[in-house]
Amino acid sequence: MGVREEFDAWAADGRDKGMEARHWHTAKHALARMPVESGDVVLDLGCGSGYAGRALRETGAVARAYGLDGSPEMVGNARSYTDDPAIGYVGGDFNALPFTDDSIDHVWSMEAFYYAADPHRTLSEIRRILRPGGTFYCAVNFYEENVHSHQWQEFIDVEMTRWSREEYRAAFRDAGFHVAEQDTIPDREIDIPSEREFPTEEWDTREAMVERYREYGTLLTVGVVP
Amino acid sequence: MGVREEFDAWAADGRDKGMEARHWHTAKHALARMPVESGDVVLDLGCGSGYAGRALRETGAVARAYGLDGSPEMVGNARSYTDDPAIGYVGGDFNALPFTDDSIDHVWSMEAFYYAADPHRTLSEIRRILRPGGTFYCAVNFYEENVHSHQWQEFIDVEMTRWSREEYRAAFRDAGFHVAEQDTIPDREIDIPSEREFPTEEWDTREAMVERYREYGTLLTVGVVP
Amino acid sequence: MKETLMDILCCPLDKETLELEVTQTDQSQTETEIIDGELVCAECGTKYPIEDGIPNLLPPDMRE
Amino acid sequence: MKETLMDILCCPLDKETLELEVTQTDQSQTETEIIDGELVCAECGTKYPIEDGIPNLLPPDMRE
Ligand SMILES: Nc1ncnc2c1ncn2[C@@H]1O[C@H](CSCC[C@H](N)C(=O)O)[C@@H](O)[C@H]1O
Ligand SMILES: Nc1ncnc2c1ncn2[C@@H]1O[C@H](CSCC[C@H](N)C(=O)O)[C@@H](O)[C@H]1O
Repeated sequence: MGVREEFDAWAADGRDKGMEARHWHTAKHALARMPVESGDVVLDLGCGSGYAGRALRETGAVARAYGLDGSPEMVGNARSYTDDPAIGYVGGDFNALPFTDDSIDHVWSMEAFYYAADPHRTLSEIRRILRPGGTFYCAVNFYEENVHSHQWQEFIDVEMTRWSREEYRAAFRDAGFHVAEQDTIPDREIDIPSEREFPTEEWDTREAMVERYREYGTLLTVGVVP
Repeated sequence: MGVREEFDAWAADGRDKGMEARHWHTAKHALARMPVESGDVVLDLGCGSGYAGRALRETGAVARAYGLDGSPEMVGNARSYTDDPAIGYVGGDFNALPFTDDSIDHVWSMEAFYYAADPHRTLSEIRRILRPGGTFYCAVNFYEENVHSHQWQEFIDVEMTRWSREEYRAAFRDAGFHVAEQDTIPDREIDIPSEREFPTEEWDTREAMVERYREYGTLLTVGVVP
Repeated sequence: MKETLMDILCCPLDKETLELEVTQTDQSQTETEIIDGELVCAECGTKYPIEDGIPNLLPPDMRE
Repeated sequence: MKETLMDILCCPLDKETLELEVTQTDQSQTETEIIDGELVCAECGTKYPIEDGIPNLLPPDMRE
């Protein structure tokens, strides 16, 4: 099964909105750091429900926001959630971005990059479409140090790349980016039940859940095009 | 009065340690984001007690850490707090950095940059000493949007530059940096007394104190050398 | 999709210029919305559909 | 200061090479510590003191 089938199913049963709600806890902090200027064009790779572009437009931060996703159902949902004429969504794949060289000011991607069939190629595609000085804000919850994420692959029918913090930095540099920042952003908003409710369906111990969300949170790597 | 007299006095009566304790609340979060590799050389501008370099060395993050300060008393204190042979402190001024071109991997500065007699010149000096891909992590609590910081100038005998978020970005770009990130890091650790203890000596209302620390916190601007 | 998007779109395969062929538009909005049509690569001739206002630029072999 | 620092130091005024003149060292550490001495710019001749192990590279007019 590919990205299309897997995520079309997610979009069809409303999981796009569920992800948006959960991811927003950390995504908003990363988005707030982007050095956007009001004339900028931002692209969201693997946009899902498309919330990132809407948020950047609603705060007046950017001129245009585009979202790309490999699942036509996701893109259809995303489009239905806004009628801002400066927002657009397109179907497309991470391996073959349909944007011209130097056409984008900043690229955002949340919990999507590691689904790329060839992540090194995706990085060089991103570098190609960004103008000099443009940034790639790459946010993932699924990464090597976050041991609690390792089992996620079992539930998803698309092969996932599990890099460590250092592998992210190295791959960014190999693709010609300067690495400007790497950080783990804690999710301080997710509700963590009290001690006596553990084990829960998902978590054996409260410590594990605390570690997953409050400590490992979301790994953000920021690359800048020289 | 100049930087030397002002901050020699601070160092002599132990205010270097007081600043370290307060600044650490937000500085540690910014330091944790730096994309340092184990062979890197990091420079702390206006190092005060020199804690940033010590922290980067203690975590094994960098190969060498240097601190520069315009106050010989500060530098003397900083040196006395460590005997790590890979840490060094030097006297020097922001306007005339005594480092060769491309010699530093990352520059850090906390609550010091705005004392520069000519901040534009200091930025171009920083750009000069950084290698391509090197970053300047510039952290300040004194900035335009933080209205609660405006009166600080009254207490300090060195002229301070009060830029807005946007002015920081513009000045970085003018000096030839790409801006990779801008963020305000909240101070979640400072003790804020309960409602009934206000007004305090320093704060008229609890809201003002909450806004100062939890909202405006520390402004971080990250520049990258192309 | 809006026509402004054409400024930055290209063929995902060879990155060459796309030509826009419009079948249906929606004029009710401030900026004309292209509802149905096709994007055709000026170089390799690959066709990408625009359906329900969304351009699908997945490479042809990933479309189904 | 350690001698490794010389790799990256230069004259703050003209950014030229500095020459190290050592008066006193401390050999008790793993790497020799230069305690007293002078750094002299090979180009403009400006002298910068090393005192109590700390090189003072403030431009001369800011020293006092
Ligand atoms: N190779 C690929 N090309 C394009 N999109 C892809 C892709 N692999 C995965 N995706 C998309 O990436 C998304 C991952 S889910 C995350 C969605 C959103 N960014 C959020 O934060 O909620 C899905 O919508 C999926 O369709
Ligand atoms: N023009 C200048 N050149 C060099 N150092 C300067 C300077 N202006 C101010 N400083 C130094 O900058 C420091 C500011 S206080 C902040 C100290 C430390 N970074 C901390 O976070 O606690 C002082 O030690 C002062 O001596």
